Amino acid sequence: MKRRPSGGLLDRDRALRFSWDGRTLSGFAGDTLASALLGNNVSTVGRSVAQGRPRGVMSAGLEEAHAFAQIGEGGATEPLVRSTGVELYEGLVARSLSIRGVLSPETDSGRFEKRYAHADVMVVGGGPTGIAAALAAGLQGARVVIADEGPELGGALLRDRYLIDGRPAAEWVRAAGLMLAGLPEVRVLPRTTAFAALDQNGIVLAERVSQHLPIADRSGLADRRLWRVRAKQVILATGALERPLVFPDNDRPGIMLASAARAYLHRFALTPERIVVFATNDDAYRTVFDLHDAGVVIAAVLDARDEATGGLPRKARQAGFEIETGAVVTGTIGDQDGVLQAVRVARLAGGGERLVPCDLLAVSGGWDPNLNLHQQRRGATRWDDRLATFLPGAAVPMQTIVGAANGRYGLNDCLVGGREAGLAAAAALGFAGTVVPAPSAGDEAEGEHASVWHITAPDGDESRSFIDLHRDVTVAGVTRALGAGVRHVEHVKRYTLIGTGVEQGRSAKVNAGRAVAGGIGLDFAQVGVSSGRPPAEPVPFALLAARSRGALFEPVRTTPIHPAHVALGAVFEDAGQWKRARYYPRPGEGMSEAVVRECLAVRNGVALMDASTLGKIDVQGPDSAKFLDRLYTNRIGTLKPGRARYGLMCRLDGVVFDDGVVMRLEPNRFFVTTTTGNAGPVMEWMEQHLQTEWPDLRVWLTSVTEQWATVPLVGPRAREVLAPLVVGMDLSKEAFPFMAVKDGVVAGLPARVARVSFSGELAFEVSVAWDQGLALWDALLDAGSAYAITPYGTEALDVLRTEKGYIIVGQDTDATTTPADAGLEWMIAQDKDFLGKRSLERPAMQRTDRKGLVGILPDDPGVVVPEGCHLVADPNEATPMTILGHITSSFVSPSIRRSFGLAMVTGGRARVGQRLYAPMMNGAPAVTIVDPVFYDPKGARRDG
Amino acid sequence: MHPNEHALHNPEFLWRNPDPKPSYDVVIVGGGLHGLSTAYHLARNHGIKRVAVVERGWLGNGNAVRNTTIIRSNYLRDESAALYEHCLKLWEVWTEELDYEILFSQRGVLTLNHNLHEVREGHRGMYSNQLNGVDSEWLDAQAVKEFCPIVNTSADLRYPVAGGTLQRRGGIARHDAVVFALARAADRLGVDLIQGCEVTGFDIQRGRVTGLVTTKGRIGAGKVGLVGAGRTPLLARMAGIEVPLQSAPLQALVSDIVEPMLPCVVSNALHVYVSQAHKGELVMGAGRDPYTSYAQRGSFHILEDQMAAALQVFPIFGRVHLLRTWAGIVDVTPDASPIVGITPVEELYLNCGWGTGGFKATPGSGWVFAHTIAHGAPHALNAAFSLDRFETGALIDEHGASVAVH
Amino acid sequence: MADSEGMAVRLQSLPQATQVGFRVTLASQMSAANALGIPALPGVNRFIGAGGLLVLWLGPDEWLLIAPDGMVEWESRLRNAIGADQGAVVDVSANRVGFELSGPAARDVLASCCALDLHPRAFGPGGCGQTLIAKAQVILAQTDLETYRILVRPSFANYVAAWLEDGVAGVQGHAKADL
Amino acid sequence: MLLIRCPWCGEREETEFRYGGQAHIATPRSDVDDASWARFLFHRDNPAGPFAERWVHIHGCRRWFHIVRDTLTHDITRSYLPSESPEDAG
Ligand SMILES: Cc1cc2nc3c(=O)[nH]c(=O)nc-3n(C[C@H](O)[C@H](O)[C@H](O)COP(=O)(O)OP(=O)(O)OC[C@H]3O[C@@H](n4cnc5c(N)ncnc54)[C@H](O)[C@@H]3O)c2cc1C
Ligand SMILES: NC(=O)c1ccc[n+]([C@@H]2O[C@H](COP(=O)([O-])OP(=O)(O)OC[C@H]3O[C@@H](n4cnc5c(N)ncnc54)[C@H](O)[C@@H]3O)[C@@H](O)[C@H]2O)c1
Ligand SMILES: Cc1cc2nc3c(=O)[nH]c(=O)nc-3n(C[C@H](O)[C@H](O)[C@H](O)COP(=O)(O)O)c2cc1C
Ligand SMILES: [Zn+2]
Repeated sequence: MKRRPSGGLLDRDRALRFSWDGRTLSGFAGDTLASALLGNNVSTVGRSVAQGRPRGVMSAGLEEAHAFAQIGEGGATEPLVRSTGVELYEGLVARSLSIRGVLSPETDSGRFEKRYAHADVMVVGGGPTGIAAALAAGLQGARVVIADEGPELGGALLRDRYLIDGRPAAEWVRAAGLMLAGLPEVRVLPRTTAFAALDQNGIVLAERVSQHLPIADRSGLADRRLWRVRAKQVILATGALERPLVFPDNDRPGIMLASAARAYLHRFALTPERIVVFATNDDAYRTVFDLHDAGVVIAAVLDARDEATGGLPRKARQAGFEIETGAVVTGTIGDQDGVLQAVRVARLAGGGERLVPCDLLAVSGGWDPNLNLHQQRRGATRWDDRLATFLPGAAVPMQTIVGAANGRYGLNDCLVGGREAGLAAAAALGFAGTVVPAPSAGDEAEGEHASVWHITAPDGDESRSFIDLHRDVTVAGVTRALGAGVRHVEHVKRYTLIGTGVEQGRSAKVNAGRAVAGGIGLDFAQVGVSSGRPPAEPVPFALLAARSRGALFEPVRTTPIHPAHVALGAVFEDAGQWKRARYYPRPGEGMSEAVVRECLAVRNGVALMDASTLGKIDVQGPDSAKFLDRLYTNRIGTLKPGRARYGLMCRLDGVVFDDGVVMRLEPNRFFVTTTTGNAGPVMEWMEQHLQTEWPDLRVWLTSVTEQWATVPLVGPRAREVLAPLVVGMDLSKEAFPFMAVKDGVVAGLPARVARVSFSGELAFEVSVAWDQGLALWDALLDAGSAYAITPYGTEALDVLRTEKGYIIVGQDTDATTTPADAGLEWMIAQDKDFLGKRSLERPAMQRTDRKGLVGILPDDPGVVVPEGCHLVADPNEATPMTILGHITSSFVSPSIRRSFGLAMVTGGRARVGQRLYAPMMNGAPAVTIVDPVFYDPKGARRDG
Repeated sequence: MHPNEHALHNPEFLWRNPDPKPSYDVVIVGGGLHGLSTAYHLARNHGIKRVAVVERGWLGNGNAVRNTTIIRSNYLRDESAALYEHCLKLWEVWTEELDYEILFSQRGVLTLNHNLHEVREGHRGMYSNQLNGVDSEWLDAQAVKEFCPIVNTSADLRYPVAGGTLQRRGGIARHDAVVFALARAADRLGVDLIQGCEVTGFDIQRGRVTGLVTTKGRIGAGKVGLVGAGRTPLLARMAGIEVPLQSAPLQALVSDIVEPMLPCVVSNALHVYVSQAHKGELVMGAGRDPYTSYAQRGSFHILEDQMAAALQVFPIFGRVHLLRTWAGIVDVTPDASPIVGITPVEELYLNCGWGTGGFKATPGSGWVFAHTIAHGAPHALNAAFSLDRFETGALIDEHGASVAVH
Repeated sequence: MADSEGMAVRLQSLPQATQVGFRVTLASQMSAANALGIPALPGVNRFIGAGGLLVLWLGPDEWLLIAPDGMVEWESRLRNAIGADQGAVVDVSANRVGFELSGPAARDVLASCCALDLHPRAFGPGGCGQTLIAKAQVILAQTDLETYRILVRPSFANYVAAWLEDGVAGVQGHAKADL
Repeated sequence: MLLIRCPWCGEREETEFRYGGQAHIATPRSDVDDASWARFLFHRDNPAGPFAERWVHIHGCRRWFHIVRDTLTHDITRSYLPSESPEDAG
């Protein structure tokens, strides 16, 4: 095509250079990549996927089925971008694609952000219909969002020469745009595509914020923005998409949609020399008029209909154009590069062919309302004979479809329909404001649309008659599918791949359905088209992730003592979202050395750890004890104020859910701790039962996990370290025994002190207000310095508690473990009901061959058998072997100076004394099954 | 492979489109993968000639064409490992047996572990797999990088990659081709595939099923197998059986096609799994929606979260485009293991509950279910997967193996 | 945290305060209000500021009192007013920290990470809600036309601040991508 | 992606809630037989159509409540308190 010296919606003062496959070309501001290529006489923009045929630009918008390019450089390289939607910018780098996109490993500096928005009325589409709708609703005072994928409002009016109120439509668009901009509650979003329609009128938009700007001007701006709109009413004014026709060699560069030919003229000032127009409906006659007026030779006007009686054909005849009705294109001829040179023309009724030379063939097979968003909501469609297409069927609640999207192709219809929809949507929400008169346009009487879609190849070879240009699927391909016995369009899609490309069958689906119907002699209305799904337009992954990347991806939760751990050089582990200190290596130490040192400090001296991540729940009310008795497997109600008890909870199915310490602070007030991972779930579980099962109980819960920072001070010297820090708190064994709780003051801080111990050593667990946690830590460290107080981490804790045979829920247990399996049958109160108890009575829960917790001692005391290893009786058995259980915790114990661990094995403690093997790729170490308590079985140290 | 080439593998003939006969020895309800596989094995392994598959829509319209096609057998429990490994062995011979290029590709399934807990569980699974004769190996972060260089193994990540377990024999197959291949194979063995035929009721006399009420009329049946996946609760209710299932949406998505770069990579902690289909599109899945639904669409926030998660592991995918999303309705059991066996109704058999992970089971599911139907009693491989385990409490918990569903 | 000073929006940390959570039966709600010197406890999605106190609705039987730092006596005062059998009162002063986001663009910043409709027709001064900022639960209260308070658990504070700062950078046009 | 009306706080995005499964399931006495207990633990209705279900406004007011949602369309027709029955709710 050639660029005309003037005209179009281009800024001729701003010439832009861009690169195409390494060549530097130029265009103007206002161009798309597609129009700029056409303006540079690049008619072949890529090769077809399967057959390698040359392909050009076939549309000027959303219909595009072939002209996809790879754009950008480095980390911003974006594959498969529709070149009819890429606005040209200075320095744009674009490449034609060799089938697949190529990704860049470089870092992408583009910012993709997200915005939530709420609207009374969301209007999708900024053509005449959408503008009229937004204006009407906006003037009523409604909160309106209107989005259009183009750079400016106008839709079809930008490509056509309509009059509104007797003046060029562009003037109305401009005036309406100004009015919209002046309404404070209206948000106009150009360059914004609605790509997903969700339940309850959630509309998701992709805004191109800076993609059209030269790279240098983008800094500080988002590349794209994801809008999550919730709208009370949605108006779909998404227009209609023109449909191509199927005939031999219908895929050459130089063949384009009739409306696209007008768009390239009116928007981009591009014209061919000689054009053939081939249509099945009236609208394509606008192409005849407009291109003729622009000086293009109209080589032929072919109308597949037997008669063309609508207003536009009549006008064309009056203007002296020769219209051939019942005439069709039966083939095309290309030059050595495959670019269109001439078309073969014949009458549908038969007879000879003639050749008509031309450099552009404009085709129009009719119009398909753009209903992807409606289909995403599972909105129905129905076949319409007169327009030979699918129109919206039953409405989706709170959603209206208007204008060309609703099969109303007259501009006046669009303007009136849009305005009425806008008014109705606002009125439904109770708005009553200014009503401006409707603009009007004189609509031509529209003739019927022919249902012709395919011109049979005169030589019977349908392998060059393309239905899906993107996936290179032809009529022959569909025929082959039908021959295989396939009947349903969805099967045809999957057999041929029609509609599975980037354009998702927008231009191919209806013709594919027709091919199927024709092939098996069924009514097309019944055959239908394959389904539409989100997104309506492809969007980059990064847009959906938006800012949820890097530091914003997910919270890193830390305790108030975290800075101290960092300063001590702690190595951290992730426990859910928390960071916990795993161990504190000193110079020259690896993990095992550090852990041994930390363990020994606990056992022989004094040590402290940060246990602030434990979940904490304050339980108050006269029925608290009754409530906790229903939750825990063991009795809580008998607990005396000032005392604590280890508690265990099951799920309803009897599986161990969580464990923790329950403290009774006052007769009607408890303080419950949970494992770090279950802080939320236990709170929810409790709240759920109070609200839904036992609303009669007067119990109130408050999550206080982050009200309290907790530091266990542990070891035989703990009492000595703590003593000088407390005032009026008797720490003696008699006054403050194991499992007692006291409120008081520690290091000048209001504190709660509990004699609980997970390590089996003398321990005082001190809790203070969260924001005083660090002060407490420092004070304890300070007070302990004379005793070589040692911070210890979760790894040492794990060793210490394993020595005591204490389980960690989720490590030594899994989703099948009952309390008895975990060796905690003593915690099951027989004389009360609790959640999960009934499930424990089922036969499979009572079997004696269930897995049970045991200890293991490897034969070789220097070998730590890895956690997760499975145990068998016969290490030489062929696979599949008879697996008896697995090792759940496994360490070296500094206290018993050898490797040891815990395991779950069938039969549990009945196997004590047996020798089992842990086969791995490199050997099968033997272990002896022992009782799971390795250290201080009587608990004398803990109680000390 | 060339993006369109696999369409060319489709053979000239797939199936007849017969009208239903008045009665069959066995009628299979549900023309998904498991229904087709059952019918095929009834004819192939048990010589039962008069078999029909009745399908309310088109063959495969349910989860068969919606799944992300990950195939592996590295399940935790012994019963599961035996069953899924049986399936994997069949996959290894299926292209030949079915005489159809189903593009089974053993490119490996790598499950990433991000924290100590996951590493421990990963090892537990690996060791149990090895003893069960299922291949599984541990890769540390460095080996992960070598196996799949585009995985981000940087220690700065919120959830850095600590390592992972790899099943090299795992992989993918072309889902549509498997539907076509099985349907063709069953059709060749004389099975009537009756599409557009919805079962709306059962003839049950004195506790025994004798036929089906369908939208194509009554069809007599000596035995009936229910293989309705997500719609099983609706079917079971018609037959008066209660099933412990939840029907919930599970989404998946594909990108436009990019240069090949990827085996199958799963991250449970991040709730995302990615593979690359033969054409070159990235295929990605995430968690299921929590609620009951038959609407075949999922929630958008799951997409957003899964993209954020995917870009943690694969920052290179930032500008790849989301091309299409969809959802299937999966039949989830309380223990994440299937139910394959007899029911309280005589000669009515049930195969369901494969939930988010039954594609990989297609060959073996049909194999054992055909056995169960033919003999009126389960095969050793599916004996534990009975309906009554929910009453006795003998569940086969596989939640760990299917945290991120695939 | 550094204050983000810019054209249209400002984010700062709020000083420490006494916070007391209370859950109370219908029967004792008036007594609680009397003790707080307000005519009634605030209703759904609202808060009341009176005499240096803020009382925020958190749920149908749950409110949060925010008083100047150090006024711990509010815990016992409220407990006495409510009565031991009619509810629970808990000192939660350390359980949440606060931010204030103010300026004409404050609402836009929140729209980058919070799905709540904060349009004056839907929310406005006196509005209060528990909701999410990105993945963190917060209490959001609007104190005047252009000022919001955000209360969040301390372990989520850095994360929420990072989101808000990113939102501020976004509206101020000096955003970074920093992945 | 649902928009759910909490009977207390009003309409909020699905992400603020947690699903609680079928509503109006009574906990049986603990002396029922294993079959009835299994039914209570595991069997839910899964209707294709309106379904009364429980949700909790976990990131908001933390109240449990019920809605009636159509499992075919995801349309939500009612939102009501646990103390109400699906019929008498408005
Ligand atoms: C998004 C997604 C991703 C998945 N990813 C994987 C994966 O990576 N790996 C894996 O192994 N598994 C995966 N799965 C699971 C897998 O798809 C299913 O477990 C498996 O396909 C179920 O078996 P099916 O193919 O027989 O089911 P379906 O194809 O659903 O078959 C059931 C059939 O029964 C028919 N039917 C129902 N009711 C009636 C009736 N009344 N009358 C007649 N016919 C009826 C249905 O129409 C349907 O065709 C995934 C599933 C989904 C949804
Ligand atoms: N006579 C005919 O046969 C015929 C056929 C079709 C259209 N028309 C003319 O076209 C015009 C139709 O007006 P209209 O306003 O209904 O449609 P339109 O085509 O003018 O406008 C629709 C707008 O919606 C945009 N859009 C579509 N999908 C979108 C999405 N998902 N997100 C964002 N934007 C999206 C498009 O870019 C376009 O700008 C009238 O002038 C009519 O006369 C005539
Ligand atoms: C492994 C796999 C790969 C797919 N690849 C594509 C693809 O390249 N293009 C496409 O449009 N759809 C692809 N799909 C999705 C299907 O088009 C379709 O969405 C899916 O089968 C569900 O059907 P429905 O969307 O009609 O409900 C793929 C699906 C699967 C399971
Ligand atoms: Zn609420």
